[in-house]
Amino acid sequence: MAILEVDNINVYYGNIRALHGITFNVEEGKIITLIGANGAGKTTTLNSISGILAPRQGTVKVFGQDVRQIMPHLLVPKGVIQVPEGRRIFSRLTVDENMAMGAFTQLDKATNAKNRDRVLQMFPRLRERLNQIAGTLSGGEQQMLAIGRALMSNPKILLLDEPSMGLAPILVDQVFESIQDINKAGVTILLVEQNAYVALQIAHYGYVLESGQIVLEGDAKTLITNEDIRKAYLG
Amino acid sequence: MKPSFFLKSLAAVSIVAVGALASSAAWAVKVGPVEDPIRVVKIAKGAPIVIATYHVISGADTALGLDAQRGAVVAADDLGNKLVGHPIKFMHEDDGCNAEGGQTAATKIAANQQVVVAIGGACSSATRPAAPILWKAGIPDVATAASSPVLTAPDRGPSYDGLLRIVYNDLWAGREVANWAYKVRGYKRAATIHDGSPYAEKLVRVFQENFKKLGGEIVSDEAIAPNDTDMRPVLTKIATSKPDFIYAPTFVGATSYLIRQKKEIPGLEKVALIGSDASMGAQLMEAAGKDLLGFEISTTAMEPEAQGPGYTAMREKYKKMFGEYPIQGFHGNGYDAMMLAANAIKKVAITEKDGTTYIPIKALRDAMFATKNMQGVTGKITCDQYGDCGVYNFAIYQYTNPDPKTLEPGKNPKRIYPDKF
Amino acid sequence: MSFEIVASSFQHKDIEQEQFRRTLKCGAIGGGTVVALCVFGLINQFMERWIIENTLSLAHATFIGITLTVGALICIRSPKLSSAARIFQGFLVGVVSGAFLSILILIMATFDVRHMFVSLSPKLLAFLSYGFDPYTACLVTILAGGVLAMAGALIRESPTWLRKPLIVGLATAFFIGLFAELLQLAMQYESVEPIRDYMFTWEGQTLTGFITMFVLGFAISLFWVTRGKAVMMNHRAKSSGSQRSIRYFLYAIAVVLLLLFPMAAGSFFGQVLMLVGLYVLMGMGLNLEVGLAGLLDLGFVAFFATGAYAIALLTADNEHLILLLDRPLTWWEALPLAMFASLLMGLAFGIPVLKVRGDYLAVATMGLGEIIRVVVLSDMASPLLGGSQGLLHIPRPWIGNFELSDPIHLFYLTLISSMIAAYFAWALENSRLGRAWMAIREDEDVGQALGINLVNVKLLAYALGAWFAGLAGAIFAAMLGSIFPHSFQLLISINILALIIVGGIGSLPGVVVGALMLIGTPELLREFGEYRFLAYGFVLIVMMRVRPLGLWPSAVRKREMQSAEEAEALLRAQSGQKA
Amino acid sequence: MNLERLKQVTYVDVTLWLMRAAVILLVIAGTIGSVIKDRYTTEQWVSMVMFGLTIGGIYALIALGYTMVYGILRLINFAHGDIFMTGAFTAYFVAAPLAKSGFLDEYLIVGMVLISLVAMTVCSCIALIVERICYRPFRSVRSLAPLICAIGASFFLQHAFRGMYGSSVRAYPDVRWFDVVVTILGFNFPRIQFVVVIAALASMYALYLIVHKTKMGTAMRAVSEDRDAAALMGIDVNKVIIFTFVLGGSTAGIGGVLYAFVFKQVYFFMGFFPGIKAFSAAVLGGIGNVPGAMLGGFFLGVVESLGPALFLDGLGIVAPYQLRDLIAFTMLVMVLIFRPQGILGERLARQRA
Amino acid sequence: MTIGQTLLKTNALTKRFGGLVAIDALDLDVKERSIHSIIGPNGAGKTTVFNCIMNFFPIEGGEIRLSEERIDNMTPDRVAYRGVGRTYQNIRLFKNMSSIENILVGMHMHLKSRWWGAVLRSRHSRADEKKASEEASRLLQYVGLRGKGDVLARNLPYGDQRKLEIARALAMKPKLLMLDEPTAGMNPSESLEMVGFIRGLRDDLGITILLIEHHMPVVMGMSDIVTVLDHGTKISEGPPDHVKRDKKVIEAYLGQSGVGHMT
Repeated sequence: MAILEVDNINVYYGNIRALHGITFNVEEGKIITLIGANGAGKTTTLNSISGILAPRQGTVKVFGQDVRQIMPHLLVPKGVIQVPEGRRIFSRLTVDENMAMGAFTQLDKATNAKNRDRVLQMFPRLRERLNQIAGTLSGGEQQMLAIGRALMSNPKILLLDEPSMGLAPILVDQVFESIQDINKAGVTILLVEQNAYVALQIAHYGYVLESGQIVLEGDAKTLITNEDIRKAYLG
Repeated sequence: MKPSFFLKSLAAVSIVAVGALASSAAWAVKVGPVEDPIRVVKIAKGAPIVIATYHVISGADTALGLDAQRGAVVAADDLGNKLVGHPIKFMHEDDGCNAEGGQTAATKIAANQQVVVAIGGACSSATRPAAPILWKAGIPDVATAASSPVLTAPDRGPSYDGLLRIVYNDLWAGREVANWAYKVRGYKRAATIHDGSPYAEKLVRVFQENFKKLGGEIVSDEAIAPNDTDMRPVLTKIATSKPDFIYAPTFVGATSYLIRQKKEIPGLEKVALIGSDASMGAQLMEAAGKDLLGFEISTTAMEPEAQGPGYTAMREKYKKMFGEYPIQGFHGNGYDAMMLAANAIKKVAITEKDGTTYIPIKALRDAMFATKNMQGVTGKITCDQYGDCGVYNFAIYQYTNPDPKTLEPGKNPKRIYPDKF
Repeated sequence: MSFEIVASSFQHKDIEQEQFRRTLKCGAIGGGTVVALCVFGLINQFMERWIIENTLSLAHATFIGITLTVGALICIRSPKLSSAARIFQGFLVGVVSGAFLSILILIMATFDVRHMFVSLSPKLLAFLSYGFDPYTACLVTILAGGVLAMAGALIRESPTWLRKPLIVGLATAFFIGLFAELLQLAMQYESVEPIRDYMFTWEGQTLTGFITMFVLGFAISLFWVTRGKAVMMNHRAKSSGSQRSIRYFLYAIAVVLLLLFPMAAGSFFGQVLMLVGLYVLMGMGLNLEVGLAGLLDLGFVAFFATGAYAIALLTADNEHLILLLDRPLTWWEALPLAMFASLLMGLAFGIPVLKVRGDYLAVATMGLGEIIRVVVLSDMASPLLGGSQGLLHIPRPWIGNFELSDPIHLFYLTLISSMIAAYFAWALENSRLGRAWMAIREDEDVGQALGINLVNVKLLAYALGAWFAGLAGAIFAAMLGSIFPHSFQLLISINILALIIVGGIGSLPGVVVGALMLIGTPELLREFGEYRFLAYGFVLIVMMRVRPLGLWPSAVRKREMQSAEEAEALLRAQSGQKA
Repeated sequence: MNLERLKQVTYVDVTLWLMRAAVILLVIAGTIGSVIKDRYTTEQWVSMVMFGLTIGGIYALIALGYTMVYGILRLINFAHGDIFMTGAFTAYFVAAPLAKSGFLDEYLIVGMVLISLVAMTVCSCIALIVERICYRPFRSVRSLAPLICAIGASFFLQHAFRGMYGSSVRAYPDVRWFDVVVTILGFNFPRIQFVVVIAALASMYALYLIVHKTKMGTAMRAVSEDRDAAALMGIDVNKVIIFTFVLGGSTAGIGGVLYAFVFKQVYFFMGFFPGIKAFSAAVLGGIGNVPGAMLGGFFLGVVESLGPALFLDGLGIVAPYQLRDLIAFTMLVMVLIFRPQGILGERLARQRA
Repeated sequence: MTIGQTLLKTNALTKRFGGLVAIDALDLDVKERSIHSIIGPNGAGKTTVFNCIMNFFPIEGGEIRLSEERIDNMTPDRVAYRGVGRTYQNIRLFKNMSSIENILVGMHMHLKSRWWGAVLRSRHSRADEKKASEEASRLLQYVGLRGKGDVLARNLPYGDQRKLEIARALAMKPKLLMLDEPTAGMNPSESLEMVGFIRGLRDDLGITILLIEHHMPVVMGMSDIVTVLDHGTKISEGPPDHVKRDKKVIEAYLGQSGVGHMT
């Protein structure tokens, strides 16, 4: 079942058209990836879904409901949360406070505690640093915190924007392993990545974006073996 | 045409023109049946007689100017809003209490040749550039609270010929306080505080000069910023110099802070604080509260018998018209300025049968300067040749009750000097 | 903007309920404004001012104007309704507005609130109730509100050819009435006396004058609405060359009129224009700092004061005369020295704050400006600077045997100076230095890494800006003949900054427009002195809301903004707000 | 090596060093001068410090509003000083009848709470209106518009209140209990001074708890750091900003009431200078930093109170108290030049990419 | 190509932020006419090295020399005068100025006209201006932005912005050009083009290039020397082939998966 439907959206920045009729669906329980170069429109697509950008045409439906009728901050309690590009953790807050912010819309204390345990279990490094100021964490730990923070909201759909950015390849592997684990726990994931190779390795299905358009789509397995892709994105 | 010829003819024309202008200036102006060396204002039947005022009515010093302006309005009301058969129309301008504001306001007033007389300048800095502009346009000016000596100094020059003022000269006030303090009270050590306003600073300087001349000592010469609220440090400093009394001719705000905070300063409990009439009135009583008891001000006598009997009635009328009791001490001056002008106008105005009124300005100016023993609400007003019409019957008053409702000059504040006039 | 879609889709609720809320809101806006005007005491003042003598006061006109506006407003706000429904809704809005005022009348009639709200005087009550008893007055107010707002709606709903002339006619007559006094001042010539007497009395505009003006405005507007298009088409059809020559011709006429106006209109207008000119001059200076180099400066008044004080010290014949001179200088001799002194003051400001950026810079310069003011006023400096007693006896400039004594003469001096300043600004903008300024405004670090010496470039901005302020100060001192520290308040700095922003930052014509708007207009409304700053504040807010780029934005800024729309959209999007 | 460094020294550095040296020298010379003159007794010094703390506490309360708004919007709320005025001025109309009826003397705490509540409500409402009109429309556009708009709001507020309540000074009532002089360690102080300092500290502690221990407070800090990321976490940014303005308004309201009870009078222009001073205090402590505002407020209050006596008097400057603002502004400028991050500054020095 | 003597040299360069050591005693030796790359994981201190050389902030220890002259205590504009130009990771053009104006700002230090010259419109300053704008046009053409001189920088496409930024740096006529991730956000074919372009800079103009890059193919393809940083310390240095095989590099940076698609 498609829990996220993006139907022919067009987004403009002023008069510049950033997206040209993007259409795709996300099936429940899957990892879907959008790959493409910088400026291809990946983040714009993601922002349109999370409601902070409003497409001029087209619709985005989450669980069958039009996103445009929901204020962006009300999307989070509906189960959609975005981990923004560049992590964007609150570096002057402690790790614990960061996680509390992720659970901002989650009013139930018991659920909160459960989620917190789950996240700390998944990222034991964070448990050691609960009271540390988040800005002092290393890059990898920050990415874990960013994902952990998002998980605190108990999402059904997790929108990940470039989780590999700025991480040493060795850390990228770790982060992507965690993403797979989260997915296995039942969270649907929409993954936006420049690093096509790693993204396609864990994804079920992939779309390739170029200049605001989807130019190619297919099973991750097929895409990874696609000659064009290999040449264009894998070098 | 040869240029030389052109130039010559141009020169000739200019000479004729200039000559004509000059002679026209020298000749008297004749309008209707009235002739006057300066100008004549003609007021058609039913047309209003225009009185201009300029005061500070915006910004931090608003209360000062607004009070004087309202005084003039009350006076007009007392006149039935009519003068020599014409309705009074005010033209209120704002001078912002600064020189350029005074100049702009005066220029605007001067541009209106219907204006008979101007009332204002509550600030000396605004009045100084304003008065010459007004007089150049043939408008006499009665200042309401501008007390700087330079305005009526003998060397003030012909451009100030049209300026009078219904407020005392700082020179007198400072001198009298010094005399009284030294001779009557026997104070030898004086501390002074001013707030950086031209008024207070000048008063303090004059006082210091006279006090020293008499043999007294200025043990502390302090100043505060006009917006200061915390006077305790400066009072503490004054306390260390052990003065016999403190002379602080500051405005209501600062004075009430001084009064309230003085009692908290060890060593000053018994030291007298003496203000000026800048801090006279209900406003201060309300602001200073019960600490006001015993506070003394040096001012011109204010009892009905010393000044106009009409003061109390005027005050009530003020409250009725503006919703609050007088907000400063200069409403009486505004009132009297208006009355002085009105009296002079009555004297010189010539109304024809058709209802047209003519007011010769030179005559008006002279009539104003010739005012003698006019009963105003600030006292009996007599003008000298330099335009000083302010009444200054030096007196010292002491507040005996902090309730603004009990304000009744003579009783509260009670006159303690001189015993009788 | 794409957000409107989002916002409008929210209003999916019951349309009727929505409409009801809208009516209430519009009514509340109108009623609230009227009540506020009463409470603030403006109506008390407006009562005294006749638009039509003894018939229609400014207070009436304000009430009528506001009610008409809300009536029209509700029509604009409810595009979905039928015309009749809109007009009825106009009536309702008027009733709501009237109800607000009625409540005020009842309160005033029942309680004595004057000890708190000093402006709610019996006179105001009498004015508001038209001599009726309070309850009747309320009824009348409500009904009158309804009818007037309905009239507003009607005007809004009427066809364009009728509506525009109607509005223009009313506005013309209103403004002529509002400025009756000033217009009379400008009409003090024998030749125009008949017109003057026909139009005005000293109380205000005559009824015949009002009607004449209305008809005149109506007719001209009608002509424009019906025929104007043809005229414009005709104009457009001409070659661009002839269009340009027409434009230049119009410019030339405007310039000539500007030059002649103060002479014709008399010294008050001369004085006002003179002040505007001074602010333009200072605005040009500050524009170099803020507009080009991006150095926010709230202490600009200090440079102005330096110029004025330097002139006073060098030329005035009194005990404060600088000791090195054996005679006072003439104004012209002192001018370069005064400007140099300001320039030095600019450097003295600039050096300490070189590393301070943005808002902090504004605050730091404000602090420096205040330091100067406090020092000038203090007893400490009074032996030299005269303290609060100021410096007196400053001579006016002479040209040959001609004394520049009248404001109008000085206005021309200011005008010439402003033109020089404008030329400077224009020439520098397109030079190596101007580019460097713009570069550091955009990105200081990058500019420095490209070899721009920040110290020199910034100091030049301060120094040149201060230079012009010093010139303005010198003229100011000559204009007044005496200067006092109270003329150099923080307010001046705020005024200058506000005027260049309201005019359009970085734009030279903007400086002029801003000065006319913020300095000229308040001077014309001097008799509302008590409320001048209320209006000033209001205008600042409205200006920034309606035209955040200023009245006459510079071409560069406009270009920026057009292309920056996308950036703005992006930013707004990212801040996560929809409504 | 040192020589090479010296070669790079410019006239700017020299000027700055001279400035710094001059200020320090003047301060030291003045202090020595004062000590030698020995004009003041210990008791006088102590009471001056206490005055300073009193006014400083009020500065601090106002400064909190500046600092919080700056923290979250990166904008200076120029109208905040006038917001402070609105509350104190309006509360007068509650305080005066309460005092007249004897209620205030009888039930001091209830009365004070009532008065403070009125002031807080009014200040918060006005703060919200200012936010709605002057800040929200420009929230994401980097321009000078909000600055000018806020300056406009400041003028508007002053003169609207002048028109409404009149231009006269209104006197706050005397409260018997406040005026009692108490003796501590042999020094005498009026009770009101303690009340102000304690009330200021208590309000600030409460505020600290709100900002650091509640979810809304944490959200405030989160929004102040990264508004977009906060929005993505489901935080309603609008609500947080409104909350901030309400908090700032409330502290200003408390500050206004305390100010009114210390100085006993209110009028329409009263907000302007305390506003500027409080803003200086906020900068002094490190703007955007709540404890910094506190510290800056007290510091400024004390220096202002002691300064003229300690530095200027010793130098033999005439009428030093007139120059009190000079000290405040000099301090502000020096801090901005030499330590722009303020006394407390950023706790975490982190380079932003 | 001929690689010359040392142009830029850092000795035990150390930079701390608070308690965090961003660069720890780094020795760097950039030879004249070489292409020298710095690679390393994010947060390794690569951009910090650039900022230190440019002297955007004071360093805590060590020294930086350009052609034997100490530059570590100079203001950035003086460093620029000595011939160091740079670009930025996140493009920092003067976005509200046109392309040509951007380049003219880059020429700032080579222009001689003074403000009074501009005001008086002296012949000299007019000639200077004219020459400068001609040269700017030439530069635009060189980087492939011909005819886009009047376009505001913010309106240029991403790739063009990168080019304009390089053009602006070239306008300074630098001896050493520091490029911070010049191919970030480019697709492989664009990257390839950029490689050729950078090579051209070195070969045709004789400019020494110091480069930060993430794209391994780019780095390995054109560098003469590669320096690998991790946590502010140099863990490896040498020709690309050498670095690629360095165990330490693989462990710290490339990771197992990285090795796979590095070539």
